[in-house]
Amino acid sequence: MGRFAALRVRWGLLALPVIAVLLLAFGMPIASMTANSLFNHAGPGRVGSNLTLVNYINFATDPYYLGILVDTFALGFVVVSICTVLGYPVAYFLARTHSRWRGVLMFLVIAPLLVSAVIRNLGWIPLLGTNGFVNWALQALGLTDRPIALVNNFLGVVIGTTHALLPFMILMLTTVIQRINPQIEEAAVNLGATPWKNFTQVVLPLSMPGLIGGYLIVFTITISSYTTPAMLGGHRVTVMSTFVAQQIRFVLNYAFGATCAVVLMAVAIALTVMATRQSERGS
Amino acid sequence: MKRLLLAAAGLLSLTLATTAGAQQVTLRVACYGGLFTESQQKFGGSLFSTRTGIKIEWIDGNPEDHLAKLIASRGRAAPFDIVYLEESNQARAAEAGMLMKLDPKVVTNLAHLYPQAQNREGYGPAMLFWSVGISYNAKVFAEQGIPEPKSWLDLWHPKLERRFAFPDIAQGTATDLIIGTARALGGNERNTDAAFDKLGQAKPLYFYTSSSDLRAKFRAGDVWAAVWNNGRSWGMIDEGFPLKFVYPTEGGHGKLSTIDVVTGTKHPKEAMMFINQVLDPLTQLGQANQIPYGPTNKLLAPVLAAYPDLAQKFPASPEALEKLYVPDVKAVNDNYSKWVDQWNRKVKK
Amino acid sequence: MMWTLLNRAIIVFVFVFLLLPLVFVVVTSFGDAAMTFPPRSFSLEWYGAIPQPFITGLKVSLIVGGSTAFIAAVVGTGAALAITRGRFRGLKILAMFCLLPLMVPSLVIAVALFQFTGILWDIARIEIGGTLIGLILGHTAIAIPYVVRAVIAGHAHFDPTLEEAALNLGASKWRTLLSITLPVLIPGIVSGAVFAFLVSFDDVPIALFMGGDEATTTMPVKIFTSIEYSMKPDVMAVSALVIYVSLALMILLEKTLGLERFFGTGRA
Amino acid sequence: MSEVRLDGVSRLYDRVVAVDNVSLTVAEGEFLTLLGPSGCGKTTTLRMVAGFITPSGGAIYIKGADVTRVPANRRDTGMVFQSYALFPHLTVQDNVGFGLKMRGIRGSEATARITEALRLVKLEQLAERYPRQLSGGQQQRVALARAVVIRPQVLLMDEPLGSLDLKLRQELQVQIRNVQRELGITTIYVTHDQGEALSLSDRVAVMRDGRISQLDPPDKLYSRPASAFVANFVGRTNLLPVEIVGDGDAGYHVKSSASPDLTFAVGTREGDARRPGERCLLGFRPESTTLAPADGNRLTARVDDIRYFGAVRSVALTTALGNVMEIDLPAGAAAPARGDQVTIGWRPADCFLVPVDD
Repeated sequence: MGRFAALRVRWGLLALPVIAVLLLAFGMPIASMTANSLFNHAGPGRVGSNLTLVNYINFATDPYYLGILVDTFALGFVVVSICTVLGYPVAYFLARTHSRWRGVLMFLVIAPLLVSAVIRNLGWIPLLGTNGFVNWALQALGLTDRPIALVNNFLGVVIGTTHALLPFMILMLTTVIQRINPQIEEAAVNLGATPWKNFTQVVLPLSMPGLIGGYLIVFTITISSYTTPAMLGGHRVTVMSTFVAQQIRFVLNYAFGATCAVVLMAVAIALTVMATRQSERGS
Repeated sequence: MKRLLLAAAGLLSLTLATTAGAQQVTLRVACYGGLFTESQQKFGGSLFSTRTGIKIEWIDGNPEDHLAKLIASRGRAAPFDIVYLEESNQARAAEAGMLMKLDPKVVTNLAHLYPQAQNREGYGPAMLFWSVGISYNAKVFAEQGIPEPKSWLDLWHPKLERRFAFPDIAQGTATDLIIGTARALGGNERNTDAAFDKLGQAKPLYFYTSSSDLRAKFRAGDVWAAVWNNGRSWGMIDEGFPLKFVYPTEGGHGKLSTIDVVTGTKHPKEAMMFINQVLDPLTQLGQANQIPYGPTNKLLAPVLAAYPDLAQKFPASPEALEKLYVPDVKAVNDNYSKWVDQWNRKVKK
Repeated sequence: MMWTLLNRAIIVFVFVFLLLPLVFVVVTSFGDAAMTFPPRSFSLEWYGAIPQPFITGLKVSLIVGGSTAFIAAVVGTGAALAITRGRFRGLKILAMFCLLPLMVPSLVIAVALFQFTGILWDIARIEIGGTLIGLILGHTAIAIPYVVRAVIAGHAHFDPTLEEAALNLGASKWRTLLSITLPVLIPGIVSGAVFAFLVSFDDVPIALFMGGDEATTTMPVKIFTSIEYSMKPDVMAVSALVIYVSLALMILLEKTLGLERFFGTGRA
Repeated sequence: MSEVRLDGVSRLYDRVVAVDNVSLTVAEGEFLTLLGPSGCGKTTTLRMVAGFITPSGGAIYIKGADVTRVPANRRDTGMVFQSYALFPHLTVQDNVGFGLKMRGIRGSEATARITEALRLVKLEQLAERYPRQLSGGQQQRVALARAVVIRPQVLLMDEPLGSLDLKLRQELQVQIRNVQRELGITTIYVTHDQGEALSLSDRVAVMRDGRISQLDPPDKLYSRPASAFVANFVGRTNLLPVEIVGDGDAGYHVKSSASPDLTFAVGTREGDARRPGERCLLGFRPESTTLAPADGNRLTARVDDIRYFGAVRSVALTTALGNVMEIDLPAGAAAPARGDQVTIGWRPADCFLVPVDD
């Protein structure tokens, strides 16, 4: 850390603006919401004045609520896994290619981010419908003989979320793979490693730190995403964010909505801390 | 002659005064959005602005979100001056003290509304009537040999599995589905356990929140039937789509859309003037012609009688309204959070 | 061989997958109905018929997105420098705090922030709900993590001797910071700012709660609320317009500065 | 039987020729160096042997088998990279053992071979370390051990000492040569450092613009370069434009092109026969030149500058013919002063003729 000692600046002071903005726009609001979770529900839109843990006890003792948490994490893991499997070859290609189309392809990767999530999901709904384009294409290719339920269920949420987060994963992985000296891979191949072995024994372990970073960002965004589960799940899929939205927007149970939000937040933070520790230990 | 001149001068100065004074006044109106906001502006807002010089700004959103905002703001600084709600959210907003009672001297059109449209406690009235029933694709039903739906329970027909849509619990229409099912099974608003068991066995394609999305699914052939409202159904029928909108034998549901002044507004009088405009026969007729929801101003009855093609699309008279079942809003609100919970656990899966 | 083929298949699939909804938006913007693909007939009429509120919404989105990107870039860069170079207690907590908004659903932030504006009003008579400032503040909170991450990543290869050289040549520390340190960090800052803009441009929940009148209704919110009642290809036309503009902007950036540095993945 | 044979191998990049019709043969146990300036195609040639680049034309044989289309991981070559290319996530012994693992060699045999390879490069005690804990020289020794432990048919080295300092480079040269001799392993070595090429190799192929200019043992390359390019690239050379006058048993007689009165004797007949009247370049090395010679070829010159190098003094001169030249004098000998007029000379046996055309 002393590497930048030459410039005698009190770096800590530069953090003051960010602390101010985040406290005002995030820290204090979340804190007051967390406080809400510790009081009883006193009717629509009213938080009571009795300090209690009853909201947390309700959450922890009801298999239904715990099930939502489990489903949320299942969604996170599925999306992260698909993003990795699909994103890795693309990231590897982008990191290693010398094609002059690389810039264009890079742009195509982030292009979906330029379209509002609302529009993207609107685009998916008819594409994935029973009589939609994708089902038509699958049947024309002879891959299936009857329409597959691609939307209005868990699968639809997975497709939409994967689509939204794949660009993040690809960008992250491309950065990491680029930092791996290509000669290291050549050395492995030269020593007899097949492409698969080269991947599993050399490239993958070396991209691990970045992969963990990408995992975290995709995972946390997935478990907290709202628009896509709401639009592509056909309101059949309940994840923590849609449940929180329902409690706060429709049931107007601020106390319990806050409780669920705090639980989600706490678990996400705990996971991040664990993963960061793990990757620090690994390197 | 002198008196006439004086009166004219007084009227002129009054007009000038309102116009000059109104330069600063902008009313923020929370409405439903899209085509509905467009027609409210076209037939109400622009007329109102021309007459009074008061500017209208539309804030679009679901009634549920408007209510959430109202409740969250708790009257500190009103997020908007006027709000379009549904009967059930109106009751909740009123209970929370977020709505103002109207002054019949300003909202003179209140006197011309059907009694069903009046609010007993003096809050905003219903600005239109609409109804909930079953919409289905008659062409596909005939091809597939599915009998025309007569009861709410006919949506459970095996051939309709994954081919029909239910409203999501976030939609006001979902409460009609719950109550309708309960009544078909011998229950009512306060006795819905059997209905939830039955709803839990249903296999809908999905639960919709957006009417536009449902429309598209009807068009694409993904959805063959849905519990839907009259206005949007007739919109499709008028386009030539082979849709039919029917009331089940247990009775279609009558529904009210309300308009209110928000507590804490800086311009209560102007807001009430605007509501008066919305209740104006001209505005109501324009609205009914654009999206077929029923006017609540009884002065329009003779006009509608002259246009039966239009009048058939909505409850156009108290008699028509009386044929519909109007659920007890208090029971709905009392049970709402319990229903959401049961819906989550039993229906949504 | 199988491996190579599978790889290529995945790459092609990913690009098709990523672009399909975009193609859908562009194609249907010329079509006859918003939710039919492929359309049965084509026309340009929807581009002429984009309703004024969408255009206003687009302007609001650009103002909010631009301001968010700017503020987030400024305060985020400061935070990143403090995290990478500072030596003080609570450094790790600061780093965690800066990334925290990523882990909280933006809907939760939206509701919390909206409720908090009431408290702020009670305490200080400051009204930020329903104002542009409130909206920008909310978006800045969710955009800061992206800037901090990008700048920290860009800082990883910073050569401290550059600054030593500048000081050695007689530059003051502030001069060095402005004319050496920041320019070297620019790619990271810009890529962070681009992400910040995208985050703001894409957000619905915060804009829904913090927005109020026309001047604070962003385009996504306008679209989100209008589709309940109507879904015409004009929604697609305005979205397609956004795609064209960003495409043109990206091509311009590529021609002038090179695109790669903006994604923080440029080759060494 | 030859270990490695390149038969008319070419490689194009976007229609630019990087390697142009290169043919060469490396004998079993031979240490062959590809030497040339950057961009001459030497690394491309080596990487084609390794299989990282597919030739655009021609064929490559290892032990008589055509491997032109064989993927790199099945070629059985061991490569040492300039950047070391050690696996940063593996320890020294796991790095060395990587190739064995790929070949399914495990257990005690693998352990024994890893130990043996590390002993060969004198790094047994560092087996548990990670590459980042090693110095550059140690890392390159690990890379060498990693390449030889699999007992490849060919050892390929791509400027392995390029990023090391001079002293370390010299130490490692000795170590590389020792390991190569001890294992008798056929080696192709790429470098741009002529000293390294001459001291290590059995034969050196000098490359230029994608072609082999000359392929000879180091002593022959140095004393009888085949072209002005080789003469200049391998060591320092003084060149004079000359014309063949006569052709005798002992060699040629030539006259200066600039001053026909000046004639020189060249005591070599190697290469193509040269006819009288043919123009070529007369070359001689700075260190084969003396001051005030008793006999042999002579030339008068003015001293421009003198530099001291310890073992020798290097004297820069302008000759009567106008050429700028350089000669080395033993440090102990009497040194001329700047501006002096001197006569320099060299023996006919110490000079050579190269064509003018390049």
